[in-house]
Amino acid sequence: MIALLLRDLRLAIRAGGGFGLGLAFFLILATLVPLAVGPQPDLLAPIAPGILWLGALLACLLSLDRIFALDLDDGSLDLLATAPLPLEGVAATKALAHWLTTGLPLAIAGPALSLLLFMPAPAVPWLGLSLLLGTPALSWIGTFGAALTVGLRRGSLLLSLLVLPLYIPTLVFGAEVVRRGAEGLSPATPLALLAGITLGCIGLLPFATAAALRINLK
Amino acid sequence: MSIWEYANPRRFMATSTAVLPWVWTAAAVLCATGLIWGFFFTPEDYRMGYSVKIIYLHVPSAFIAINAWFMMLVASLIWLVRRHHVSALAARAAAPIGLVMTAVALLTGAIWGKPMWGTYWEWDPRLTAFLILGLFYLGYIALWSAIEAADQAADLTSILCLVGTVFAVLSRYAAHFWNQGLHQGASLSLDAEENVADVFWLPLVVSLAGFVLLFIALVLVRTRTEIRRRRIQALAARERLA
Amino acid sequence: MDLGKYAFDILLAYGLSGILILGLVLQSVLASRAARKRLEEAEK
Amino acid sequence: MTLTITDLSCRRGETTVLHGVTFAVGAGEALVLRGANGAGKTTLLRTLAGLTPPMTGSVVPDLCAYAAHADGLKGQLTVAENLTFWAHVFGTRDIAPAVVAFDLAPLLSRRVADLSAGQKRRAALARLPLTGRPVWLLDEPTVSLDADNVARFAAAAGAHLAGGGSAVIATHIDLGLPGAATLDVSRFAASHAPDAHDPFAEAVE
Repeated sequence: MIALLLRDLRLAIRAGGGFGLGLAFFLILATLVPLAVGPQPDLLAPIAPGILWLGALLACLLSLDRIFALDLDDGSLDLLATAPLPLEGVAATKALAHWLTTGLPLAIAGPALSLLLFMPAPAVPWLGLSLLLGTPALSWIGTFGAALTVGLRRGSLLLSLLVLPLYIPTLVFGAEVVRRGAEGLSPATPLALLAGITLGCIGLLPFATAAALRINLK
Repeated sequence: MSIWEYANPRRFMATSTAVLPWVWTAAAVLCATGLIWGFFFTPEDYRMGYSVKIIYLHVPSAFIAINAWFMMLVASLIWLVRRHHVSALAARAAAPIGLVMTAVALLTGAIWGKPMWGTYWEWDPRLTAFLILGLFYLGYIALWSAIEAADQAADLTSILCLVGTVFAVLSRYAAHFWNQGLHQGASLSLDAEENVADVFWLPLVVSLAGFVLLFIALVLVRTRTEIRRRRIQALAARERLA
Repeated sequence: MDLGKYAFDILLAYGLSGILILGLVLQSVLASRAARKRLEEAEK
Repeated sequence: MTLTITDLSCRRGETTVLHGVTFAVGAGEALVLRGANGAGKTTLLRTLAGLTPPMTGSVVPDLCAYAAHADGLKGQLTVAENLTFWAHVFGTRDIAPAVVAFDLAPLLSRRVADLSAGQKRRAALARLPLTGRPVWLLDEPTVSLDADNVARFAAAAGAHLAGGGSAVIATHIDLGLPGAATLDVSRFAASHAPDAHDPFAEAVE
């Protein structure tokens, strides 16, 4: 599984791997929002937590359809399924690779971009922490969605339709952490709930993902 | 005789043919009674005025919208565990009904909300949860229609239904957490007196029963359609082989 | 009968819901008929 | 190691394609699958590989190494990286014997995307010995190989058989493998009679 992780990471950073696309999208979104709603700090500051979380979520969504589709096209997925690795492990590894190449950079870039949107200073560390805790759930859920739609033509649009509703709890709790941080309230409760969702996703979703993969490979 | 015999498509078709006219009739009678009773023969609520009449549509449709999903969940589980085709097809058949009922619940809620709360839409947790439920129905239906191989579609949508249920419940709590809301508590509970007065409650129960029967009738009809479509597919596949 | 000041809202709610639900019923029945016809042809 | 298959039914999608498949391949033996396009050669191989569950009968897991039409190679990685990856996945560590068998030494540090079709095919087949599994399942292994490369492949397959391995190969050309038996899969074509597993095989009303 470590070999699979390393291969996926290597593929992501080689030419054409798409590493950084999500990050670039995140940056563009943070630039476009002030252009659309106006540059006044009192306008941007209250919506900054929501915008940044939404941006992270959409940036995650961008690269989901690559998770399994490329491996299916070149036959790697068939071979992985016949390998002595449990398919659940393959699913979890794929999700981890996706998080390391998409979610983690977003969590690091988020606090920097929050300056562009005049987010109150006390909320900035909470944004970083909530993204760090929340984006794994996005990757794991997304991997599940990618497994459901892997064999389909025009699967990526359907993938968004399936995955976005599943992202709702993560988005709500994630953005709530930052909002409470900005208002000086204690974000402990939503933070704990966010961590709970992430743990649940990491622990349980690979089984559903593997089941979906098996059905699609039949 | 085991209940699973109805899971055989042939058996299901025969039984549903016999039962359907009765279910349709009962559904029509109960719906008509409940709605007409509610619409013409109930008094004004001291607080909400005549707008309370919307309750006879709003509550039953919301009830069906939620329970259609539970029915799909149970049917999906039966399909995954026991591989009864009719079960998977019934889950598929129920989804559009759930979606329409969600739409009706939201629509009547919005129209009712305008005179009561002064706004068509409010990001109230219950309303939000229903909107999210509608999104789940959409995704489920979209996945069904995207996959051509019928058994594969049944498998994948069943898994989506299981996972989706967990996330739908989570979303419900998330919505509640996120905004405490102004929707009143459930209007139907065992100690009904406390929530809704008898004059409103009786026609509501009748109309609720009517909606449940309407749901059953629709599920039966739509499942029959799905079974016939499967049979057409099977015939087409045999023709290709021959 | 007099529905008071909410008459429009009530009628709108009943009207739209009626359209949606009757539309669903109609669609279900028509689809069922179409499937039965196609199946009868296919079985021959 | 003998691969014994008894009364296997295979399906593609929801239709049973093959029925009552029975054969045995012993150590050092090869079985060549014949049959027209769509007869079910690929279906049989995927079932043997454990990808498609059989309708009846059973297959032994983790016995077979499967090589399909698709190469399973990543274009952005070098040949060495690709092979090392598959070696790790299957728990073997040494890629050297496979490199020798398929004569890949000069290509090791080239990106797979830059290889010719034949070279790519060779690199894909070199994955088979890396699995350390005794039975190779090969689906048209010689597609896009020229005569030289076919000979090279036949030699590698022969070495695998000589070492006590076995192979099931769907192919149209004669590889000249020693001890190769031929099996025509159309013998097992599922009859068009109603299928007991499919409740929609008979009229529903």
